[in-house]
Amino acid sequence: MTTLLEVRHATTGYGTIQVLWDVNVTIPEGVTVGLLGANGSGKSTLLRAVMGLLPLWSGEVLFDGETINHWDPSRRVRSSIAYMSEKGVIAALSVEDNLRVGGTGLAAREVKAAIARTWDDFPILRERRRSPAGSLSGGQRKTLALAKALIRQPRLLVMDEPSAGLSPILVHEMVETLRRVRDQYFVTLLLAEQNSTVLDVAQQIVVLAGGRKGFDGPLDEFRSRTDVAAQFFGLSAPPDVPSNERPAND
Amino acid sequence: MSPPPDVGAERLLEVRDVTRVFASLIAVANVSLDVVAGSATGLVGPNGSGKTTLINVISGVYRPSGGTVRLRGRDVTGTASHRLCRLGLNRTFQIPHPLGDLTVADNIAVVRPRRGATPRFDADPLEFVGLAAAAPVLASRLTSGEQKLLDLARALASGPDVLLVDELGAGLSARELEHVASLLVRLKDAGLGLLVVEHLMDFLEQIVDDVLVMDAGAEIFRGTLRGAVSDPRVIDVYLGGAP
Amino acid sequence: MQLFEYAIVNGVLFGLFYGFIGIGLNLLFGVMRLVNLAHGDLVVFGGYLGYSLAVDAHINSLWAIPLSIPAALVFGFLVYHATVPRLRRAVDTETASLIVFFGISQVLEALMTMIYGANQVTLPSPGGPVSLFGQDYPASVVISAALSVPALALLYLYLYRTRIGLATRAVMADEDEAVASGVRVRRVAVWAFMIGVAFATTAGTLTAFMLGGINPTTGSGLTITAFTVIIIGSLGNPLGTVVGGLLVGLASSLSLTQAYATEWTAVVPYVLLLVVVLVRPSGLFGATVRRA
Amino acid sequence: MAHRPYRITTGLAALVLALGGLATLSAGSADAASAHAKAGTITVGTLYASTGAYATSSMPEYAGLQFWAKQVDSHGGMYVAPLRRKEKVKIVAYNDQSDPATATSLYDQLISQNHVNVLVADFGSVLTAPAITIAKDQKQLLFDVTGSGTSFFTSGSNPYVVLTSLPVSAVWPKPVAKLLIQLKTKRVAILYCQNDFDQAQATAIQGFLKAAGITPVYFQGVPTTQSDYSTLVQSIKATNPDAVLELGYPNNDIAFLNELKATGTHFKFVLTPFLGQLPSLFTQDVGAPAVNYTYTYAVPPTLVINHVNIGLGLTAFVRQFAPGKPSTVNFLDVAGYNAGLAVQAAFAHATSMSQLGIRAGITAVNGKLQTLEGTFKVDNTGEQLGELLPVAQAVPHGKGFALKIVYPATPAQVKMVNAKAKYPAPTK
Amino acid sequence: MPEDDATPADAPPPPTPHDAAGADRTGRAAPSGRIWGLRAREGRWVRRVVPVVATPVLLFFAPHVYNNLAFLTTMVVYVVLAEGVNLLYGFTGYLPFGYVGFFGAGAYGASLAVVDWHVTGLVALVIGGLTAAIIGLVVSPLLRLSGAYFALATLAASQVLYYVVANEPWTYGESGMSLPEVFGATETYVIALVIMALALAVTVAVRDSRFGLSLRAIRSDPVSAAMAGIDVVRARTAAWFISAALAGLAGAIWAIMTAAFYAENPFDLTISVYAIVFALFGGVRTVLGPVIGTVVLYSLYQYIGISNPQYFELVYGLLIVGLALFLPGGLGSLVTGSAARWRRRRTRPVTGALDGAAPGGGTP
Repeated sequence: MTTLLEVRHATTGYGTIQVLWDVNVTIPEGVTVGLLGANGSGKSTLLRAVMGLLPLWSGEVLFDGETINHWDPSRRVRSSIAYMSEKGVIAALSVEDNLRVGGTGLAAREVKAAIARTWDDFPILRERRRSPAGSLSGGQRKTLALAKALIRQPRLLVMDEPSAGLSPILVHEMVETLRRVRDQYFVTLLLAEQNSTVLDVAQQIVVLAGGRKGFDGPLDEFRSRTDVAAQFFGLSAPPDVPSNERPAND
Repeated sequence: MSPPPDVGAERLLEVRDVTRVFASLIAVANVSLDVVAGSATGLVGPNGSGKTTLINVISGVYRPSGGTVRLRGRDVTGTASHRLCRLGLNRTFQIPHPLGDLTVADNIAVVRPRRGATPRFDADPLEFVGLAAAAPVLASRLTSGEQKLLDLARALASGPDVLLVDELGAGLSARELEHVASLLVRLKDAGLGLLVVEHLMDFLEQIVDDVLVMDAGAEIFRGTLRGAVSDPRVIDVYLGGAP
Repeated sequence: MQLFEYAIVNGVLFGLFYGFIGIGLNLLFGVMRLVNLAHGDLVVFGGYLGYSLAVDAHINSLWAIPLSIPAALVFGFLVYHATVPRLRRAVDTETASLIVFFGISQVLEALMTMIYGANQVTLPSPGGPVSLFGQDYPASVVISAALSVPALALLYLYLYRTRIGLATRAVMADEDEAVASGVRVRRVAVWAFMIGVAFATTAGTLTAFMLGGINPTTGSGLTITAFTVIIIGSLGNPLGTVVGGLLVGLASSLSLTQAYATEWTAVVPYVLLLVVVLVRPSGLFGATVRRA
Repeated sequence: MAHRPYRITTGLAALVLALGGLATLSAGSADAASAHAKAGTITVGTLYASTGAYATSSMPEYAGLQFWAKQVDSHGGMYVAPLRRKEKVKIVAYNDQSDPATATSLYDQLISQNHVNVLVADFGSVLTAPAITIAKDQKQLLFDVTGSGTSFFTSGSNPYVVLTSLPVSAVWPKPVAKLLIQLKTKRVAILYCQNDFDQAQATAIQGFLKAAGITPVYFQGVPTTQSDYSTLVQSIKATNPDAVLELGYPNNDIAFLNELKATGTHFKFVLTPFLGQLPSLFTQDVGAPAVNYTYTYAVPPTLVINHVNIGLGLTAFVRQFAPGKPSTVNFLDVAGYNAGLAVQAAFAHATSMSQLGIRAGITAVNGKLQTLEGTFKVDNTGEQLGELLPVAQAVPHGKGFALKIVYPATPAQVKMVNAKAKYPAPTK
Repeated sequence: MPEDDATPADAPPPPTPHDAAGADRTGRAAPSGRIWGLRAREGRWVRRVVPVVATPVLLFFAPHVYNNLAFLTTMVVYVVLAEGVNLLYGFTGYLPFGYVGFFGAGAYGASLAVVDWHVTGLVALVIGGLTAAIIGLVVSPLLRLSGAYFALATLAASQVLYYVVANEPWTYGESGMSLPEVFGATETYVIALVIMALALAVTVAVRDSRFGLSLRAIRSDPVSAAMAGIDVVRARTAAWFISAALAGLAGAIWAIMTAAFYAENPFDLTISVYAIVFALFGGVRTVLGPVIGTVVLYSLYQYIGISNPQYFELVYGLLIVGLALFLPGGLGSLVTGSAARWRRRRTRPVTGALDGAAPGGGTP
């Protein structure tokens, strides 16, 4: 299995506030990785760093073995790393325009084909193609966000809380959709979640707590170790590290 | 809400049938609860279940679309935040809201203390939370954990009876959580009434007497925390089926 | 009744022109939150270009419209790179841009005075009166309004029928999400800036017609008119600008027909602006309410 | 609370530095002043506007004044009575860029730093207003060229201001009213701009007409910044007037005439004030055919006055001021020159070199001075009463137009073609 | 969606760690103990009194250096305006483009009091200040707006006021205002200096008072400020009134100095723009920043205006562009910025609060 994405010693934060402390994550091609952690554990921050939306204070992001630290977000997106943010859609634009924004930089013909494919894969979107994305229901928005991220058939799809705000039934549907998408689009998924249901889709689990990496291993092992599960639910402490150190380069 | 821990304990906050609607979304639907002096109530629920909205309505950030809020028997529905603060209700924020351009000391100094009533808790707030050494530092230079403590200290500086604690624990390490939990317990012991929004169950367990579980804006359970984690409905919506 | 009809048609003609003046400004604000106080001066610069063509080169001043576009694009490109990246990094982009563009407006006024002198200049009328609905209107006004329509249509086509236009709308609606979708914001911004400047200069020749003439200080008044129009129609909403322009044009024109109101004509746009921002702070077509 | 005393210290240091800068600045201007105020010269301080709203009018006035100084110096200077000898004239001038606040400071600069002998104001009421105050405050004689604001001359006797050109706007339009009465017009429409100059004229004409039993059918003010006259013209047309008076600044007059031209609107009688002052600007911006039959005030150089007892007659002035290009000379050039003549007369009859002594020179020649603008006569507030302002009409002349005096009949000393008013105006 | 469970990623984007523009916003630790031979208590006294007294005194002697009182008085008037902008923009974050409206209101209030009611000069000044404050009350609903909307709405309001004054006969709108001599030129200058001292004192008071602290809290985070018991609307409105009254006083003394003017003069929009540029150039949220900004730029304005009028606007425009781009914090940031950098190297606040080792005192 080749390594698709590798995060080495990622350290970053906002302003003077450090959020991530030396996080290492390796994602092999074809393996769905679930990034779990409570609110504020640094999941979104790690994903933003992977996408180049937040510069690293130190550390490295490698894609296909090549460092991409100096790539801006659009270059990363165009180089097969798609991103589905928690918001995921541009509310003021129509469904179809959202998909076309997702296809920015592709040839017009490819976008057309990709949108046609989307209508087949997600018929609900076709029905609402002219509606502004802001008028969609929560589940439809997530579907649109996913479809938008898939437009350019990425190799890696980075997802921030695909289940956030969805009711339990819709969460199950989302899990099914993710499974389908993974197989149909041959895409590697990296998803950040705090809803354990979504774990079902993952093969490897990485737990973040307090901006540091905790557990990192196969799903089965995660399931079998109650302490790890507890770590995620915050029912007991994650392995502790002093948290009052300042950013090294401040 | 649920029976108060001591018969005759002072009812500080009474929330009745509060509803808040955003455009077409019902964020909070007919929620009622009481906060009693010297007790802590936990408010739990999955993301987007309306916990923070409820806190925002109670603390005067939003006006409720329906229902009433009473503070020590006085109707304070829709009262502006700064008045509630002076009447003895304060809060912390899920994302800390430090006054970043001000020093830590000024963050406390800016608070208008309550007039009249004797505060239930009158220790130096910075010393209480352990930020005394940081007094001359700009608040924006604090770590996010420290900023959360500063939020707490600033809320305490107004001498509240009722303290709304919005996810103070999120993002803290175990040791930090322990420290924060002990602070909240001490506040409760001092006679404050706490309403604590939190995801972290064992953190809550150290503090609260009972919990109210919300989903999609509505109450789905009330009772003890142990009762909540074994309630099938709660497990279903909150943990989504559990691992 | 005849007078009323005249005022309505006249108001629409002027309204279209106001929309044209405002729209470039709104594009800049919508995409980058830049408050371009030099907009009116760019308009006047375009007007002087038309004047040069008419007086020095003896060709129709309307040629200034196509001829100024490449110059405006180059100018926009240069000014963008000199200022915008720094402005975007500022703590408060709106305020910082306001000051920088005030400085640029001073520079432009100085250059125009040096090149063209301080006197008012007028352009030769493009022809005799034009009859519309049975009444005669000055050809310069009718032609200016008529040229505003395709210009506005072109911007509409840019925004709604091109790929970069889609990206521009995405950035205007939600910059973060646009970035996350792979939109190159810088490229979008450069083009928006250059097109905004080009819209200003192309409106210039028409301004000399509409206002009877231009001088180097005409620009600051135009900037204020343009801001009034775009705030009424909502900042960041190009189509709202057209409606804002029509409203201002109609209200001003109608107030001139009322005996007691003629001396208050100049106040009409400002009153309109105040009413709109106080009653509906986001403007008539704004999605997000901006309150303190 | 944090303590940052170092800020004050550095702040004060910067303030001291800035004051030091001021000192350097003043040293620089002191140099300039001493360069100008050499012994054996009379210094005349003035302002001009090379940019901004008043540049069009200010620059020709300044050119006229400079021409006067050159003329005087080419004759070995002007006679200064108290010194009993001729002195060279030096003009010290600053650019106020049409900004009254800057003008205030610069007038002060002329007095306090350059110690000029007399002040000559910049063009128009707005830029003259600050000079009036300073002249009163600092008891400095001010020669006001064209600033005829109603408030300048009403506050009792003020010996420090002398208006050298044009009567104040409240008496100026009397001939217009008389002509309208003579032509038996009944329905008069008056559209004026809301500024001191135009408002005063409009009110004066309205008063004269009402006294003759004529109530204007249209009497409206518009902002001076008005540029869209289309709806206004339609409104006026709706009143079916016999005569239309548009009282504005040059830009307003031009915009109004252009609107008539563009819509092919024809009125029997149209008057605009600035056509007479700036005929070449109107030729350029409106075009001769559209200007034809428009009425205006006749001023030099249209009004040719050669019977003078100081300086050049009009014909000679035009020839020498712009050799070979007489058509470029306008009224404001004449007015600037005329201000110089007033200065010259004042010094020639001054009783002492004090400001009041110089003012006494004006009193000595008051009513006796014949210049290329006519009889120079001021009252004790400094208001100009003497100069003529007949009404003229533009009539076709070759490719262009000529201005012919239509009312009142020209006085003897004026060499000017009289004509009968063409009323109603023929359609063009 | 209401702000449930947002991750830090959704927080307003703070400046990146190495953002130069944000440098002066961080790291303001208080040096303690003796500084430059002054103990903290003395230092505080010096900080409060010296700017208020020393600045007018220094300027009082300026006529001995450069005896152009009209220039100096106008400059002092601009200092007052720049301090007023400082109060509004620096302390509350509102950029008042139409600030000139208050200036004009003060000018006309004072002038009409002199002309129609024949009051004495000092009473006229007070009336000027009050007129502006009343106008401030009338337009206070504009405080609901923010950013560019606020800036441009105030501009519109000032224009409406201008046209009212220019059109109405009772304001002598068309004939222009003409005042008898109220104060002599030197007297006028001294009074202007007193008004400036007042403006400086107000700024110092606001900076150091609980009210000023409240304003800074509001600017930093209105929601937190409200939870600290601050009446956000009232505090903002109070700052607005104070600022309006200062501009009114400035307008009044300007009117008395100018004596003859038209409505377009005191309502000239460039007055607002210059006051804002001067304040920002010197640095807002300091006391002396606006003073230095005004003295330097207005002197330069006069100097270039006299020596190189043809290049004046060009040079001035380029200067403003350069400053706004390369020195966004104003001249003051040269001083405070370097101090902040210096302090940041030295201070590393480690509170230990979260180590759980020493949970501080304070028994409930």
